[in-house]
Amino acid sequence: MPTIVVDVMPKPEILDPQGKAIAGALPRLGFTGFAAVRQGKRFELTVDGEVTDEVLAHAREAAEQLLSNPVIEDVVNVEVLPDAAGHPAEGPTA
Amino acid sequence: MPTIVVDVMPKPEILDPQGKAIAGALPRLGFTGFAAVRQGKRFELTVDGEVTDEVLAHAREAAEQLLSNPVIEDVVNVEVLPDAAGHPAEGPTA
Amino acid sequence: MTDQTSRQATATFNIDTVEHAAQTPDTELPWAELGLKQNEFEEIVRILGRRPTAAELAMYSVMWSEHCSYKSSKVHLRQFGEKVTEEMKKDLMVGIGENAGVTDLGDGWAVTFKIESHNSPSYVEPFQGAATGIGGIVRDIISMGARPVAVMDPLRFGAIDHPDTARVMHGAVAGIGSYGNSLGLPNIGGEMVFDPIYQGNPLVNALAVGVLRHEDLRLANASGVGNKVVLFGARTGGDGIGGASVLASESFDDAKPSKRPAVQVGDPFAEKVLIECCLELFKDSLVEGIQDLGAAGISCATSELASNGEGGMNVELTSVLLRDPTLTPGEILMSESQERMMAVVTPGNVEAFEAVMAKWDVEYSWLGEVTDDNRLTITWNGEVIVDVDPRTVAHDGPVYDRPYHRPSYQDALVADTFRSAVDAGRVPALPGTGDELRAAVLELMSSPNLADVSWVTRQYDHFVQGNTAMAAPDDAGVVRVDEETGMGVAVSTDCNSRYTYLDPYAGAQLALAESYRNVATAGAVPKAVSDCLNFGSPEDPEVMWQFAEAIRGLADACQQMGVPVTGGNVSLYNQTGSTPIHPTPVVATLGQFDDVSRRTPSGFHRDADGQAVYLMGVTRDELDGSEFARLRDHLGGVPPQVDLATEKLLGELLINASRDGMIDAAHDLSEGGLAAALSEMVLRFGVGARVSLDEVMQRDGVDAFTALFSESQSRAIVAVPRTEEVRFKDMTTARGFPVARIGVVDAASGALEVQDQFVLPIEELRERWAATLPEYFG
Amino acid sequence: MSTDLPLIGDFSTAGPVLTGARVGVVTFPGTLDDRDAARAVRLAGGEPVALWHAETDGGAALSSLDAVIIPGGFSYGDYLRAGAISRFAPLMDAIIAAAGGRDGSGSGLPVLGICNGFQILTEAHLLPGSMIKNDHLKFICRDQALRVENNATAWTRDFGTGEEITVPLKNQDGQYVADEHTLDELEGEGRVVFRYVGWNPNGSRRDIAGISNAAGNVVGLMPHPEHAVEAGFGPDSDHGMRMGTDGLGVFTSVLASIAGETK
Ligand SMILES: Nc1ncnc2c1ncn2[C@@H]1O[C@H](COP(=O)(O)OP(=O)(O)O)[C@@H](O)[C@H]1O
Ligand SMILES: [Mg+2]
Repeated sequence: MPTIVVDVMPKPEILDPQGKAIAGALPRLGFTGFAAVRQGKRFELTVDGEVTDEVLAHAREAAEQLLSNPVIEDVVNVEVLPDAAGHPAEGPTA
Repeated sequence: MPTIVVDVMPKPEILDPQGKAIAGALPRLGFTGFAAVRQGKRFELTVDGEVTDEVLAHAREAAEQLLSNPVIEDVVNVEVLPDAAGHPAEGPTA
Repeated sequence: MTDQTSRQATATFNIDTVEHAAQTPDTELPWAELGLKQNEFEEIVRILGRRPTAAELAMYSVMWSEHCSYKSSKVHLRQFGEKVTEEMKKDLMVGIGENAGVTDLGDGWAVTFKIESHNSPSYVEPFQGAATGIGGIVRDIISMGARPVAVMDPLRFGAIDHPDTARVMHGAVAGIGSYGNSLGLPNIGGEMVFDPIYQGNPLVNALAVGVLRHEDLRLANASGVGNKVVLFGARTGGDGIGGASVLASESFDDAKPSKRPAVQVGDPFAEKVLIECCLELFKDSLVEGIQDLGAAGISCATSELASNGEGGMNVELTSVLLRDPTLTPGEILMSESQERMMAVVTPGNVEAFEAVMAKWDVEYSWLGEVTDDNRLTITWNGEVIVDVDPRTVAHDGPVYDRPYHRPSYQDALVADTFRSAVDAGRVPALPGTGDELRAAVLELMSSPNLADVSWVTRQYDHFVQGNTAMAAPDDAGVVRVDEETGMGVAVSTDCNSRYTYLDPYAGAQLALAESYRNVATAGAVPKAVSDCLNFGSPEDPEVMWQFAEAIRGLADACQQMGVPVTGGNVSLYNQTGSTPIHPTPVVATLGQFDDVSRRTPSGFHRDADGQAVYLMGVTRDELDGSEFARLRDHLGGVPPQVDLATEKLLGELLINASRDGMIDAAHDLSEGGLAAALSEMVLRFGVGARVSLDEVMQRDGVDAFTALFSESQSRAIVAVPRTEEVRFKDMTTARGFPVARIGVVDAASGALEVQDQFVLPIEELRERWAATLPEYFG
Repeated sequence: MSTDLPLIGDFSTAGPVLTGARVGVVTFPGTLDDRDAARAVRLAGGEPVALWHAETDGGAALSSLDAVIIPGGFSYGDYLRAGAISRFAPLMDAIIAAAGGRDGSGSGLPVLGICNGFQILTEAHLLPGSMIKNDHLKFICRDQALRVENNATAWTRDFGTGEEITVPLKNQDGQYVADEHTLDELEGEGRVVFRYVGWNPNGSRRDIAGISNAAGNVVGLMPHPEHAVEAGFGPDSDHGMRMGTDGLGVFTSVLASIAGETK
C-alpha cells in the first residue's frame, strides 16, 4: 500500500530542548562538526487505495490539524513515499 | 549552513503506540482512507562547513549509534537537505 | 565548557545610546505599543531628565506592567504586611517582597513556598504554558537558597463537556506532569474545578515548596563593590517578547529580524540541572546574591538585584549568550526565556563558580559587576544604552488606587437564595426519601467537581525524593523535611470561587478557613500562607471591588487565625470580553509537623474497623453556593457563615487529637458537605461505615437532606478508637466544641450505610465516582 | 559522610552499616531517584557511595564497590530516547565491564537498573529488548503489584519465587518490547524476574516488569523498589496508608548476595 510521509519540525524560533541535548551529546561521542541539531517528527500514513490528489490534500489537512501543533511546529514536507523506500506499517490499525 | 536530515522509524514489527493513537484519531476528525500510521523521528543536523563525504559518513554513524536504537528502530534515510528547503536551527548550540 | 563572553552574532543595530537620547529629545517612541500610559511615559522622562533610550523604554515598560509592578493591587496588598501581630512575625524569616517567603521550622531548618499563576499562556498552549508555570515557580524557590521538595497545581477549567475543555485539560495536566516529574518533584496536591466561568480563562496556578538550612538562605541583592554578575542556564532567545519587534527605533542594518516565538517551550532537564548546580553553589557559599529570571527577564533581574543591594551595577549586554543572534538590546532585556538564573559572585569565587558550571555542563557568561554609584548602567559594546536609578525601575513604579464599587447585580444575587429558588419552583423539589438521597449522593460524587481525580494525579510522580507522607487524595500534601526527627510540613490550597462571587470578603476568608482546616485535619500546625489572586480586569470597578474586598477579607482572616501571608501573586485581566471570572483568591496554607508519622489519613483504614465516627461542629441550613446547588444550576444567596474562632479551635482539637493518638482518620467537610466527606472516607481504602443522622438532625434542627448536603464550615469527621473515646470526649467538652457520635467504621459491610435512609455499596459508589473524568478525557 | 551527593535531608547521615557492603549509586544529569536509592541501601544495612556519570577512571571507582545501582529519573530529560544519551557516559563502559560484559555469561558486579536505569541498561545492550512509550501514552504513577518470578538473582534472593509484592511504579516509557525469540529465550532461561500482576500498566510484552542477564547479576526493572523501603513513605498496604515496604527485599538481597560471596 502506498505511503504518504509527513515531516514536522519545531519552528525555528522555538527552543528545541531535545535537539539541544543531542547537539550536546554528539561531540562527547566524537561526532564533531555539527553546529546544531533539531528534532522533529516523521509520520508515515499508509493509504488505503490509490494516492489521489484528494487523498494528498487530506493528508496535508491532517498534517496541519492533527499531526502538528501550529503554535510551535511547522509541517515542512508532505509527499508520497517512492514505492521502493516503503517502510510499511505493521498492519491495519483501527 | 547546510543541513543533513536523518529519518528514523520504529521497526515494522514493533508496535507503535503513538502511531496507533493517531490512526485512531484520524477517522474521528473525518480523515478516512488511511489504513495505518507510524510515528518516527526526523533530525536536522546543521553542518558547520561543507558536507563532505566524511561528514555524511559521520552523520550516518551518529544515526546508527545515537539517533536510533537498533532494537526498535531503523534509520530509513540520511540525506543532505536541498538548500532551499533548509529549516535551519535558530542559532549555535554548544 | 569555556566562558563565552564574545558575542556570536554578526547582526548590528542602530544603537540608541544615552548620549544619543539626550541629543534627540523629540524622537517618537513606541511607548503605547509597549503598554505604557501617557502619564507613565511622562514620568519616565521626568525621572531620567531626558527621553529614555530604546533599551530603557523596554525595561520600564516591562517592569511597570501590571504583572511586574502590581500597580493596581499594591495599595490593597499592603494590608498583608500591616495586619500582622508580633506573634505572626515570630517565625517569619523572609516576608513579602522577596522571591518567596521563608518560615523558620526550628533546628536550623526553614521552609519556603509560593503560589503563582500561569493562566493565559496555559490557554494558548496548555502543555507548554502549564509546564513553564511549574518551571517558573520552582526557580523562585531555588533563588531563596532552597532545595525544591514538592509542587502543587490548583487548576480551574471550563465546563467539563465543552469541546475545548479536553484540549486545555490534557495539555495542562500533561505539561505539569512532564515538567514536575522531570524535575524530580513530588506533586502532593492541587485542585480540580470545572465551571463554565473559566471557559476562556482557565486558571493554571502552580505552587512550589522548598526547604533550606538557615545558612543557605539567599536573597536577591547585589552587594559588594567589584563583585561579578553572572547569567547562567539556558541561552536567551526571543521568548515572551511578542510577535513583532516592538522597538521600531532599533532597526536592523543588515538582516531581517527572525520571528519571535509565540509561546515558550520549557526545558525541564535544563532546570533540573540548574537546581543541582545552584544547590552546589549554595553549599559551597559561592554566590552572594541570586535571582531567577522570570517575567521581564534580565530587566527584572538586574534592576531588582541592583536596587535591593547597596550600590549599583554595570552590565555589558553583548556578553549575554543568545539562542537567536538577531535579538536587539531591548529584546534581550525583555526576553523571558526560561531556565536562567543571575547571580553575584565575589572575584575570589569566580574560579570555583566556573568549576561547578563545568561539572554540570551549564553555560554561563559574566556580564558585569557591582558598583558603588547607585546606578544601573548597561552598555552595548561599551556604549551606554541604559543609565538609570534601579529603584525607579524595580520598585518605584506607578501606583493606582483604582475606583471600585459594589456590583449593581450584587443585591439581586444575594437575595436569590437556594431555598427561595426551591420555593419558587426554579429548582426542582429536593430529595427527601432514602432512595432520593441515595441517588443524590451518587449524583454528587460523580459530578465533575467531586469525582475521582486520579485521572489527573496518576500522571504525577508523588513518590520521588522518598519523603512524601501524604498526597492526593488526602486533605493536605505532607513532606518530611528532617529525616532524623521526622519533622515536616503540610500544604493545602483552596478556594471556592462560588462563595467568593456571592461575597468576596467572606469567600476569601472561607478559602483561608478551608486550607487551614485541611492542614489541621492532616495534623499539622498552620504557620504561613501564600495566595494567588486570580481576578478580572482592575479597570472594571466591580471587579476592583471584588479584589479589594477579597484582600481585606483575607488579611483580616489571616490576622485572626494568626498566620502571616508570606508571598503570593496577582493575576488580573482574567476575563472573556467583559465577563470576568469569578473572583478566585486561591489560598495555600502551610503547616508544620514535629513528626510526619503522626499525620492523619483522610479515610477509614481496615485497622480502624469498629472505631467510633464523630462529626465535629454544627450543621446549619447552608446550601447557597453549595455543590448541591451547582448540580441544580443555582448560584445565589450568601456563602456559609464564617466563624474563624471556631475554625481555629477545631484546628487545635484536630492537631491535639492527632498528636496524642486519639484519632485514626480525619477528614474535613467542605464542598458537598457530610455526604461528600463520608463518601470520600469510605472510598479512600474501600472500608465502609454505618452512620445515623438522628443526633445531628435533632441537635441542629435540620432535615436529612440538609444534614447531608449543607456546607456549613468548621466541621470534620474523625474516627476514634474505642480506647480513646473518653479522652476525645473530655477534650472536646472541655473546649466547648460540639461533637456528635454518628456511627462506626464497618469494614465487613463494604458499604456506606446511612441508617433509616440508604445503603450504598462502596463498589457502586466507586464506579460512578471514578467514571466521570475518564468519560470526558479518555 | 560516605558520599558527597547533595544536600538537605541527606540520606547519608550516619546510619548503622550492618554489612560493610558498599553499593554505588550512579548520578547522571537528570537522575532523580539517586538519593532514594541510596537511602534504600542504607536502610537495608549497606553503605551507599555516590558515583558521578563523568567519572573517567570508572574502573578504579568500581573496584572498591560491591554492587551498583543505576537509579530512576529522566537522565538528559529522556530526550531522544529514555537512556539513550546516558548510556555513552564514561562510567557506563566501566560498569559494563565490571558486570561481566555484554554477553552476561560471566558473573560480575551486581548491577541493578531501576526505571530509567533499566532503560539505560537496555540502551547499553547489557540487557536485551527496549522500552517504548506506555500503550496509553501517559505518564503513570501508581502502587503496582508484581510477582517475583525468579529469586535466584543477586537482587531477589530474599524473596520467594512466586511471591507477590507491591511497589510504586512511575514512568512514561515503560512498555517493554523485544522480539518473540528474545522473549522466549528470557522466559526459558528464567530471566523474567518480575512480572506485573492484576493489571499491565504500560502494555509490556508478556507483562514483563523486570529481567536479568544470563548470570543473574544484572537486573533491570521498571517499578521502584526504592520507594517502598520505609513505613509511612511507600505505597498503601494492609498495614495502613503508605506503609508498604516490600521493596526493601531487593536491597537486602544484594547485601546477602555480597555477604555470601565474601564468606
Ligand atoms: N497576592 C499576594 N499576596 C502576597 N504577596 C504577594 C502577592 N502577590 C505578589 N506578592 C509578593 O510580591 C512580590 C513580588 O511578586 P512577584 O513579582 O510575583 O515575584 P517574582 O518576581 O519573584 O515572581 C513577591 O514577594 C510576592 O510574594
Ligand atoms: Mg522571582
